[in-house]
Amino acid sequence: MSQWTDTIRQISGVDPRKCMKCGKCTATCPAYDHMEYHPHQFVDMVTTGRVEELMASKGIYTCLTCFACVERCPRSVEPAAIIEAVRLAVIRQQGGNHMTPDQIPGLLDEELPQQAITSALRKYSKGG
Amino acid sequence: MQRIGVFVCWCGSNIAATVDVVQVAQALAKEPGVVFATDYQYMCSQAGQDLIGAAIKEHGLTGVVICSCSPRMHETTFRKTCQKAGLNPYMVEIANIREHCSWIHKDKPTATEKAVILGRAAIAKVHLNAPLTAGTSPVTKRALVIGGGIAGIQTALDIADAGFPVDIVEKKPTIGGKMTQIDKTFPTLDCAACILTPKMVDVSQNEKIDIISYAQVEKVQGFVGNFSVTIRKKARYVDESKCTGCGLCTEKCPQKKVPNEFNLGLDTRRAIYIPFAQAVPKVATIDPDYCSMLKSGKCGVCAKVCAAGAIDYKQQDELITREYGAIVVATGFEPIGMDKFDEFAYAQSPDVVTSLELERLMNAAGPTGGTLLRPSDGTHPHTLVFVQCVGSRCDGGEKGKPYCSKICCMYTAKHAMLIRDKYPDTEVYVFYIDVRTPGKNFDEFYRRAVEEYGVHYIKGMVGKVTPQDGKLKVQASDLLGGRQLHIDADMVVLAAAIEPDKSARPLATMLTASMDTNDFFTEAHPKLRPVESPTAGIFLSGACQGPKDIPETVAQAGAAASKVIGLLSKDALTCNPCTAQPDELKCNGCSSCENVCPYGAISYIDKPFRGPNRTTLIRRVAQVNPAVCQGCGACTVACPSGAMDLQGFSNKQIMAEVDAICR
Amino acid sequence: MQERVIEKAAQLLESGACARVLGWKTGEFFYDVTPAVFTSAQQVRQEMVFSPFCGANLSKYLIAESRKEGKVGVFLKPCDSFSFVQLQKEHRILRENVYAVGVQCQGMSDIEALKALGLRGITAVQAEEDRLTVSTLYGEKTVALEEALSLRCRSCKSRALHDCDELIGDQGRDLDTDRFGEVARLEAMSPEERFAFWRSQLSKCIRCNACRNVCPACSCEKCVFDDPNSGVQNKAAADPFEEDLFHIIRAFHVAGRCTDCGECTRVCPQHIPLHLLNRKLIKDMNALYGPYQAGSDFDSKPPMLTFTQEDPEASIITEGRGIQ
Amino acid sequence: MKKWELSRLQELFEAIAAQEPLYIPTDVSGQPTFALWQPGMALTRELNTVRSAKDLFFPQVEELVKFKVEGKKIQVLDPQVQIRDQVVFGVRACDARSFDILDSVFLAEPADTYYRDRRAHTTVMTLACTHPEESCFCTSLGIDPQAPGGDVSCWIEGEALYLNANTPKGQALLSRLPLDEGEKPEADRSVFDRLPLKDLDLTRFGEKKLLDWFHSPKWGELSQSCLGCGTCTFVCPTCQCYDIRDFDTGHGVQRFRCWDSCMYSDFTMMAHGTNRPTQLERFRQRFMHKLVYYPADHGGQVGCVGCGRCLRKCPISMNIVKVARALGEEEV
Amino acid sequence: MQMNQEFKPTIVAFCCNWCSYAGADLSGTNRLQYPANVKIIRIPCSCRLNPMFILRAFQRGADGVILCGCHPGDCHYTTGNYYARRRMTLLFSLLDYMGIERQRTRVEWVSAAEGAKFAATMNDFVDTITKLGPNRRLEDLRCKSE
Repeated sequence: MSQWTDTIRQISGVDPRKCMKCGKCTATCPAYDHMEYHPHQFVDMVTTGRVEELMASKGIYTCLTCFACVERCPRSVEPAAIIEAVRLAVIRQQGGNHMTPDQIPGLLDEELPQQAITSALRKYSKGG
Repeated sequence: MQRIGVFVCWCGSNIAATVDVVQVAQALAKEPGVVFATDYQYMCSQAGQDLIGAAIKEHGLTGVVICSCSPRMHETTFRKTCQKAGLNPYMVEIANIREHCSWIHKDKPTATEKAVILGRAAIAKVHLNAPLTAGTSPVTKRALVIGGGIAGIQTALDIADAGFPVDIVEKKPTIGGKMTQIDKTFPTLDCAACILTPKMVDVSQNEKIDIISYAQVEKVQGFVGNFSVTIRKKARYVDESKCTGCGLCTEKCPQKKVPNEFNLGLDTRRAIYIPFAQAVPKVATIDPDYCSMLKSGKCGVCAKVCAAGAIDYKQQDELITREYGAIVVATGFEPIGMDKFDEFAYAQSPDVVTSLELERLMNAAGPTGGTLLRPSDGTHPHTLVFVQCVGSRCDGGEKGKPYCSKICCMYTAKHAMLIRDKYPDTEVYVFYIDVRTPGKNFDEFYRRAVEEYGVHYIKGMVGKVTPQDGKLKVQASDLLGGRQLHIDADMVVLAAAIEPDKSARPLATMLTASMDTNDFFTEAHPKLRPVESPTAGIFLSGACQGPKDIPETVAQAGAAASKVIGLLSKDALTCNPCTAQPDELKCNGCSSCENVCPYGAISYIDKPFRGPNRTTLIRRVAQVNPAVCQGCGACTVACPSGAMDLQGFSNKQIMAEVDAICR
Repeated sequence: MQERVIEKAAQLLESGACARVLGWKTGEFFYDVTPAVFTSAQQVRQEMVFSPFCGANLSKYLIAESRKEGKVGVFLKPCDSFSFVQLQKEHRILRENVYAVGVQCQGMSDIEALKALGLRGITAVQAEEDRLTVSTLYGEKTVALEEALSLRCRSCKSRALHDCDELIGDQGRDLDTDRFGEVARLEAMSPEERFAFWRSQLSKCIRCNACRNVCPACSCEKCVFDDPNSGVQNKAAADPFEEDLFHIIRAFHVAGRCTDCGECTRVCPQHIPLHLLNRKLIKDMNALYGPYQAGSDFDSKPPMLTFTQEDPEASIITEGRGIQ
Repeated sequence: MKKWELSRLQELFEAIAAQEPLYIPTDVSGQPTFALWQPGMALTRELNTVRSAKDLFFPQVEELVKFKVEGKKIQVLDPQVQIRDQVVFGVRACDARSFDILDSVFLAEPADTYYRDRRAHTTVMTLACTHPEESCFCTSLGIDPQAPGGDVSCWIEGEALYLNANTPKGQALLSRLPLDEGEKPEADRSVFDRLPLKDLDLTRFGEKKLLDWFHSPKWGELSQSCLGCGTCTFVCPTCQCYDIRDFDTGHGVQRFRCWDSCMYSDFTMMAHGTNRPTQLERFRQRFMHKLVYYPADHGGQVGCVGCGRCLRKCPISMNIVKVARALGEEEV
Repeated sequence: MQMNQEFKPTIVAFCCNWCSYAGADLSGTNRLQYPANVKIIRIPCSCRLNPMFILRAFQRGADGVILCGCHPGDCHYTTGNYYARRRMTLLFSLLDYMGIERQRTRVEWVSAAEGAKFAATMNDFVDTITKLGPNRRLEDLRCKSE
């Protein structure tokens, strides 16, 4: 079992073991064709402890977080929440701060709302 | 002082693994009044019971405490054991050291300490137990079956066969239930009507059976062996005794636009109608919601055409009160509503149907005369998609039912097979999560659908159905194939979960029969007493207790009937001796107890008492009918003087338990 | 009023309409009136009084008196008539053996109220119109009737006679006085303060049973506290717990049956405000289950002997805030 | 005679309490009662306490013996604590006289050791009455409220407290206190002559006519409205009946005695029932005891001290005075 | 604080035979843990619970008392729990009025199917009482073990 399994459960707040493997998430997913792993596979991989594999995949970023799977899942497993947790796990794995306050001035630009950068800092820094 | 024996059960390792049973027996041996204490591996086994019996005789025990599993499990067993050994069965108390101790605690010293305290409480109670003798009450030898589906029909027939009169109360105008709407039955594919309608006729012709159709139970009073039930027979505006069922009225009625519930609204009927040709009783019924005569006093066509003069627009609801010894609940099921499942476009497209609607579309007596046609345009469908588990096996709450509806896998296989058989040019896809086929010849049946009839079984689920250009765009997953499927279907069939009939909940309240959170009736014991409700005299038949297919329903119906026959064949019943008992010397006659008694078990008499100095005082005092009292104890608390006490759970006994626990 | 009451009593006995009449009897000092059973008109004319000190509620005596031979006459003030109805509702009084004469009342005086004014050594009281002339060992003083009013009469709930065969004076109406102000004041305290309040009050209790024995609702054939088989029998509070126990159980046993006649507080030798326990329950029942007045009618069901499916859960009671 | 400035009364209490526990009549939750003196605790302004001073020697509840139960073993424990010397101040003449009556019961052989110990270890400081209540009738029983007795008699006159020791125990106490010498001025006794009940005669219910009193038809009338509560008994300084009861503590039994009342229906309940089945018999018992039986056994001494508590506290204002008067009406 | 951590409250749970006792059985069957401080007394129906029993428990050393019965409407005896509800509501209010800690008493409806709810309720109640500390306001000192 991966060291990450519990982290994913903790972050997502869902229990992947509730999944009954019906595949309705995958059936409902609009981004299916662009994915390396599909919603039911996210769930299965977390359940079976193949989290590192999932974390290594660029596929996790193709989820649009449209929540169709969350809406339709008969068991309240919420694959979208799980994949978001995996993404956060990736950030944590990178260790240290992915972004530091001194980088902010360089990132500021006229078009981008300042708020977005502050949010990014919160999300991508460990201390936050 | 009682002479108490304590028997500590290991329950194999169930208790012994977390409770030091030897230490418990030793600790309890020191309690005042305990003259014998021992432990044994399985107290409920024959050897264990023999051990108890021998100890009663050898040590002259007057009370027995058994530290074991829940009293709900084996209280009766141990009472019988003691009775055999010559001890009054009510001198037994159980300390529940399994469910309430060993199974919920991990730390052995903690669990052992608690087991000792629970044992002590039981000992304290036994000290105050008094031998109780059960009284008897007579049995009314007539049964009531609520629900006239296949479950109710089978139960009624079996009870009537044994010679006891039975009434069937059916809320619809005809008996027959859901089975009348089914086309063929799995796994034999014989026609449902062909096997059901003869039974319906049997019922109607059986002298012992009285069908009270178009009626509902309104009030239930009394107790096992002595129920008094009030039934509201709704006005059908047709005199049942005169109507010949010729059907002329149903042809002449000008109101043609009434949705036909028998065909699930897929076609229409008249305001006066006979649900279907084989209806029992075959009597017309006027639907007051649509009849212009009843609504506005204009029309009267049916009365004019009825040669028998059976039409009676002035008919009123009739209240029938009858006495019964036993009541069988056979209220059955209904498919859940599909309004929560937008993704399947049930509301948007008439071509998305439930399986029961498909039954009607394939039935020769159905709206299409048995030819499978799309409801939207009446064309022949070429691609059909079946979706399993719609609303079943969900997380509960808003999503749907948490349980498996049990029958869908098999009827879907049946539908797929029948369609492929009759229309070989169709493609049939079945999306499943699991295919569950535990039953005789069930898996073989499913395999035939796949292997012989070429039904496409796909492990996966339909995520979305979109009506587009006369087609239904089905987006689904194929988990084993690792792909997302897009199918252009002509029809989509939803295997809707089934739930108990809506009338079950209020009925359960009237019957004081318990229900689970899904509104299925609870059985007295899930394994050992599956057709009895925990409320004595109430029996369960069919899907009201849980999802069942026809053979299971019939089997359970027969089992319920045999239980009823067993009850009705007795002339008298032994009453629960744990009833309320007033102490007349303390009774104020204030009627507080009478006010709270749910059974009307309390009455008052004026009774002479010896007063001070050789005087006689007439006082109003309470009397409890032990046959009617069920022993709830409401009166004991309502009584301000404490004159009312409950045998077996007396104030002193409960306080002794409290003392033992808190000390 | 006194003359009419005495005349009525004498007439009931003289005419043979009643074999006995329950009324009030004069004492040593005018204020120490004793309930009494009169059997002759002569005795009535000599000893009977109806003064501002006739607070005692006679209805409880009817439990025994109505079971004796012959009809018993009784004088009932409006508040007493609630107890009279309630006891009939509980089948304790045989109504057919009672001739009830209602007496209108403008509030009763209480010797304790006079003492609270600092008067000591009260040897006699003269009542005129709206004032009392109090003679004491240490001089004379005139007191307005209102100042001498007994505690319960200050929050009189009704001047209406709820059941009587005949009425002396005019029929009155239910009054809208604030009976629950003191309860609300206690409710507003912190739990610690309430605990301290009740401890200090109940620790005075000497378990004389005066509250219980005077209470028309506490008319059990055998009280649980006297019953060796009840498991709670006790004669004295051997521990502070037992001081609480007696009063909690008593309040609970009379819940929904207590007519708020106030006799318990009136008779308590230790001046424990026992009515505040009963009123709390009355206030709660009114708030939770709808207005109910025990003894106001013959048909309504007492709140503790009925229910609705919509009753609030016990969790509605929140700490220190009462019903939320 | 000793003297102490009234304004420094607290200092006197302090000086006594420094040596022995001191009890004084004070207001607790608004009601006068004897309580252990603590700094700042003032004397009640009421004439007398609700419960009488007998509570100090014969408390309402008193533990007698304890049984410790462990499994099937029972151990008997004697909980009788060593009584320490104590002082009670402010006992009125009536209550002081009641001690004589209680003594004649509790100290008669076999002596009640619990009572005896408390009596022996208590120094009683009485307090003369100057402002009686209308319900007082001690004078009619030969008690001088201005000569209250006890171990030390005290008077409050003007701005001073005067103290006089009557017994060696009293002398010992006074000698330990830094008191001044002083002579008490003559008090105004006129109020005692105005007492409405001063002429009450309770001494004429002698033994000779015991049965006549017993069978008097008045009892029925008098007891008719009695509620059967124990108020009169529990406020009475001379009532001395008690019940012995067991309390199961869960690990043993605590045997205690508590005041009982002959007005209660279960008083002296026996296996066959009660020998006083109605309130008439119970009511009669209480007053016969005070007025007839007790004097018969104690040389004419009436079992009442005229404190008037029952007159003030009876819920229905029935009391010994009304009884005596009613019985007197038909006297020969 | 340290005292509190060692404090093991005594909890008496009155359970109706038909729903809550069965619910407690179910939580046992499902091995759902709750502290051993909880001792269950079986009564036929929640309406059997006399307020006297609750006071008795406090007298004898209980720190918390909970009544569990069928959900309103589900009473095996049809109406018992409705009476119990009124009685307990008033009793709790009276106790609160007298300054007794409100959290020491509770009513919870637990069906025979709610083993998990039973265990969760008991865990929560024990937790509440542990935080609240020992019952001091309704104790009888004579019943304290030496």
